Amino acid sequence: MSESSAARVGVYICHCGTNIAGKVDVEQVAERARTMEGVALVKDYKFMCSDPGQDLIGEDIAREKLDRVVVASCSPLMHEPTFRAACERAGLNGYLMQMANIREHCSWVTVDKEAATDKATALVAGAVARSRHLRPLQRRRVDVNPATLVVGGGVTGIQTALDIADSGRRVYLVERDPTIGGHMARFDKTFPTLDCAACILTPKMVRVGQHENITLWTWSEVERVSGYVGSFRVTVRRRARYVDEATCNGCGVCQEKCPYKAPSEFESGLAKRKAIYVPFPQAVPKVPVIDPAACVYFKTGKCKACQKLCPTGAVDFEQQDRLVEIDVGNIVLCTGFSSFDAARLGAYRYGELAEVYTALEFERLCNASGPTGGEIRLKSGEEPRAVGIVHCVGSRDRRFNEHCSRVCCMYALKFAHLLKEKTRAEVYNFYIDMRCFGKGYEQFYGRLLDEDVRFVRGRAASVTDHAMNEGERGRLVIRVEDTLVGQTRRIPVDMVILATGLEAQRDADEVARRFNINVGKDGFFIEKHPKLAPVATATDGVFIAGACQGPKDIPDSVAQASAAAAQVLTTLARGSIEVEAATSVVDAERCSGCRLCNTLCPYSAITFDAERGVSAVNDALCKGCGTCAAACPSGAIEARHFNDEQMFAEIEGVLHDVHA
Amino acid sequence: MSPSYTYYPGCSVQATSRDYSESIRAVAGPLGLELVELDDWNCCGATAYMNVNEVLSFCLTARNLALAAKHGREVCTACSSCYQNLCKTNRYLESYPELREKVNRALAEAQLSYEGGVETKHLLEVVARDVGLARVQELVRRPLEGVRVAAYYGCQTLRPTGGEDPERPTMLEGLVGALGAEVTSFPLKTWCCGGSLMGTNEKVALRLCRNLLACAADVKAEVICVVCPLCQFNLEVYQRRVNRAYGTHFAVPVLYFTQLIGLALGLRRRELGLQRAIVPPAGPLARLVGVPA
Amino acid sequence: MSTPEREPRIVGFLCNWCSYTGADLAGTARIKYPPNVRVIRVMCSGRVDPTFVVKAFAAGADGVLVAGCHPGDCHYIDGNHKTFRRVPLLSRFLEGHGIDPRRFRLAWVSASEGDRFAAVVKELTETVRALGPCRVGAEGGEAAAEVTP
Amino acid sequence: MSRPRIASYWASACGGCDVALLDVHERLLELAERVEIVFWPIALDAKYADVEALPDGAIDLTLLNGAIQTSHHEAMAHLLRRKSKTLVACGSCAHIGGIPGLANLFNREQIFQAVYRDAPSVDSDDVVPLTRTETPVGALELPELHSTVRTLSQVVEVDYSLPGCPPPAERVWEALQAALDGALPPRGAVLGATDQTQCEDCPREKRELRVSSFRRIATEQPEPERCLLEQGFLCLGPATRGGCGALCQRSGVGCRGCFGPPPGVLDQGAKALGAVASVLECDDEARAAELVGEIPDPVRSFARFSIPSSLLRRRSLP
Repeated sequence: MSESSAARVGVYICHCGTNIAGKVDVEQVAERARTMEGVALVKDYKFMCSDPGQDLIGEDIAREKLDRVVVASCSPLMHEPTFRAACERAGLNGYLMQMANIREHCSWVTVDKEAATDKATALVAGAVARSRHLRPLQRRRVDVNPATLVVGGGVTGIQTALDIADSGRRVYLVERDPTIGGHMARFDKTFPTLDCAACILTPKMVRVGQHENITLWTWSEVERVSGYVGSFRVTVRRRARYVDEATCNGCGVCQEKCPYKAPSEFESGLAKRKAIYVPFPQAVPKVPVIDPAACVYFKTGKCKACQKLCPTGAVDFEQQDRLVEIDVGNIVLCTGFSSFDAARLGAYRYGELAEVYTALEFERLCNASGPTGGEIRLKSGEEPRAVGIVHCVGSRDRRFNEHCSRVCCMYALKFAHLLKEKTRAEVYNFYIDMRCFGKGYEQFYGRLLDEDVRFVRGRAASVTDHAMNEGERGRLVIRVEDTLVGQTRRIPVDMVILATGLEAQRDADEVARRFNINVGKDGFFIEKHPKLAPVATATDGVFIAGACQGPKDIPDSVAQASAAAAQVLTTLARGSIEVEAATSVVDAERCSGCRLCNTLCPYSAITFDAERGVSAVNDALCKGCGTCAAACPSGAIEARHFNDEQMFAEIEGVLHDVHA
Repeated sequence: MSPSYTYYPGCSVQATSRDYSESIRAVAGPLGLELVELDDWNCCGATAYMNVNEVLSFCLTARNLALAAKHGREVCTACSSCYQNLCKTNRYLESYPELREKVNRALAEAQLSYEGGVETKHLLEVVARDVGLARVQELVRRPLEGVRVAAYYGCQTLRPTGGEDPERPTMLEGLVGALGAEVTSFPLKTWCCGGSLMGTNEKVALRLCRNLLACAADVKAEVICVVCPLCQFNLEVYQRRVNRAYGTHFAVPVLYFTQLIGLALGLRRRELGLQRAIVPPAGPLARLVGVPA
Repeated sequence: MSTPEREPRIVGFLCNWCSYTGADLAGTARIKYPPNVRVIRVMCSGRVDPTFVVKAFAAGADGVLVAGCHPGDCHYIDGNHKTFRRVPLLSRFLEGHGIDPRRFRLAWVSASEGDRFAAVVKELTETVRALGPCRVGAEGGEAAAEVTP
Repeated sequence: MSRPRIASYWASACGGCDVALLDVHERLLELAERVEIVFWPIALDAKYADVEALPDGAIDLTLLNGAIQTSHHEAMAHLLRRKSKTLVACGSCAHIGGIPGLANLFNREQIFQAVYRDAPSVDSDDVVPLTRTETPVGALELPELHSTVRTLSQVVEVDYSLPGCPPPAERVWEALQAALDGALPPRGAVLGATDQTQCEDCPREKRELRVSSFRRIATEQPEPERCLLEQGFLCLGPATRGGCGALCQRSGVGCRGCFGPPPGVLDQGAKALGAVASVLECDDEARAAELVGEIPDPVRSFARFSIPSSLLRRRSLP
């Protein structure tokens, strides 16, 4: 075809020091490349990616009138952007540059020098042949809807929402619980500074509630997401609260008068709440919700006490779920974690032995606003004489989660400190390793050592109420191999706190599917790049922050929250973003409307125009996978930058030596 | 049709624990189990030999497995040591080709070879899983009502495990329950009885047995139900010595689960080798056993 | 096992996100494997039109490898599902054309499976070498020698 | 001035193409008046020698149908090429190989074996055709059967092709008209066909193209209005050039692909296969293999007419 016959290809072969040249005979590859069709010039150079290397390309494009460039060096995943930029600086469209990966795929993996040289030649031949059929492409920009959806109202979601809202942009914050605050709202103190969680969190919660740019929807969940970066359409299910948020003034009479109780989720079941309830006093919004499972009216059709006594007539038993549609440009997932179910780990007898607590339960137990008013007491009402804190419960354990939950060591220390502060109890920590990596964490550990908390190095084997001597009678016994002393010990205590680990949310898979992002083996969301793109995801415009990406403490979660907010704001600042240029396109002339492609597109980017009887690709939705082009039986769909011509040319290219 | 297994008795069951052997034979029929004894089997070396010379010990068990392989049936044993050695040998020969090769060189001397793949089960698993608790319940003619039973697994049945949670197994409780008995909690159910330590370091072994007996007494168990000849031997035969050493007065009968099954199925005490018991049963159990007053 | 007069040539279609990256990893980890596979990058294994595979054989390949993300991990949600729907039919199509299906291999290689990629290449290369050169168009019988252009 | 000369000849063919020409019915008389038919074995008597006698380029238009399977076909192709100003590959066989092209799944030996030895109706003891046989009355010669069937354009340069098995009579007539009126498109064009696929002309309604299992026309009745492929009946329509007006689909049979691939498609079989497999209703690898197992013979199902013109051209035999 025309542009291929016209093509003047410049081939650049990189030595990459000795990385390539050490195994591949670069000169010989160059020699052979000179004989390839369309090749105008061939050069080899020490480091193509260096500035002089890039300039070399630039100069030749100008001087030698090159209209195609082939760079044989490392993986395109490494330097494609570099060399595209180099070409564009010289006025050659970046998509007219083709790389041949003769390092990762050749010099580094091949033993024999000659074989490596031949393989490199073949790869270059493929690249040259392909390059002659390349066509210039323009990266397109799409406008970004200034509104942002933040999913999850824990500390991460709160921080994200505030950062974005403070910049004057609209934020929709969707939380599935009746209030925002998440896990942090349930904590007592925070390590290592020991400032009280509520004191630092509630002001932020209040700001969210009052912020002019934040639309807060609690007791709500995202049901559907369609669209693409810049313009997502999101359907939110606003579950029936049976209380009208607009009219309720949060006086609380309803929950005072409600005669029925159920275990309080917020208090980890250590206390009860009413059937109509606000999870905790500082909840935002301070609008109660009725739990139909506990409400007698929903069971028997009688009572309605709350409705009768509500001064503003906000209680509405007829309320139904509502589906609300919103348009946003970006989405940030801050869906957090769920804590390990200690009952799964039989040896510690959680749920059987009354004095075995999970971390979250203990948080409430020593919280001034908790069920005991912050007094650490056994169920008997007595003060514990000794307390054992068992680390790594459900973490660093092949049977459950291999990962380290990163926060347990530190909150265990916090617990130990609080116990020392509030009781006269002897406190034992049973640990595998102490991991105090954060700022000021190691110092906090040191401080606890001085508060003579006992540290026993060894994973606790079991907790039992079986006494083997008088000293153990009526108490809990923790069996452990003390690896420092080198013997097994039985340590009698009165209370056991299980440092339960952090797990991915139970419905993480489902959520990931809904937002079209990926989930790792450990169940947490996968970031775009573990180091260089920690809050982005495989789907443009969808970001993740906080513990939904992996166990994190508050400082890290908040840092990620701001990072995600910044990412969103950069797109908003420009108002538009670049999207994939190598998309598929339907040639209406050749499309016969067989509609075979319609069901294939994973992004529903292909629609059928019944009028003209042809299918068409929505550029903005298309991610350029090319599946449709592979399937199109009439050859009417072209996968730009990977079209049939280019593919066939490359196939023949890499097999250049067949008829040689 | 009755499920059929290649039955590997092991030495202890044959010798020191004839009552176990007898009760197994007695209940197999009624349970609809066909236990075909492995022809020309040899001692597995038990726990002791494994610690003296692993490779040779693997050879011993591998020989039994090689013989069993010919019959293509699952292998079933009632002795926890044997069970552990069978499982361990299978696991190791699978995981370490060089070991497999070594062992096979030895087997070749006897025109045998073993490449793995023979399923091995403890009789407890066979009864509780393959026969099934429901079926057992149907067969019960004389429920062990009112008998407080401590279900004791010992250590070797559970590691390696036949799918049971080694930290809180439930199979035996389930079975004993199905027989109509009252299952006590038994916190030490997975603790070691000392095993062959009794021969080498009696002091320690006695302490371990004391723990178990004390625990049984604590939970007011009228009988300890065991699944291993050695456990039974240590706990019952040495009970008097424990009492002497610690000034205790334990008198807990220690019966095999097969004996309890037999009782529940209505078999007579001699059929179940109960006449050999050293610590005589008392209370409701005595009535069931029908001890001559 | 026939001794080939030349090294087998294999064309490998690798998806950009998993398999190509996996192959890169094999490189960074300096895992050595046979040089016979010549890699062609596609964005998704779903882009691999059966025509490409047929074309590769027609153009003289002795074997063809298609590698993509493990089902469930596709960067494009389920592009690779189209791949595993096409491949079994294509193998039979090739077999019908006298091309031994062992010459055509679909493999799932994730971005973290450099070692796996190397293993797959090694295995396929050995298989294809054992099968000898793929002589597309050979008429067999007395005419076995002549190959139609 | 003298009337334009036309010829029609058949190579490896069934005769259907010639019949298609006859099917223009009484218009044939009109044709006979306008042109001089110099060579048309099926209709009038003429000898090869007569053709050889003609000066090169003496024939204005030759419709050659049938695939090239013997030395004789090849010789005639060259002869007619030489004698004709315009040579048209007429019908699927000349165009893309057609049904005779299925012979490419075997070689000469296998075909002889099947036809002259294994066929139950054969009683000649082990006699296969020889190119030369000595007899008392002299030597008998037979053309040599090639192991590989070729399309006309693989043997000589072809000016146009007129696809179809056979080409619909109307299309043939239109082509003749165009030729006589000097209204033929540029060389290399495909006559009597569109640049779209069958679906363009297919009246059947398409809702959502997903195939959950394959059904066979022999055992099941398709819904009259709905896309056949959607119903699980194999139809090559989506991968086949239009022009016949979707005749088969209209009569309730899946398109078999006789019009060949649409422009830009290199391999009709591979393309059709890829398309159909892509829309299988199944997200389980093992299940996918099962599902495609329901297609008894992928090669004959997807490349029935196009093997000689396909990328692989034939079954390779050791």
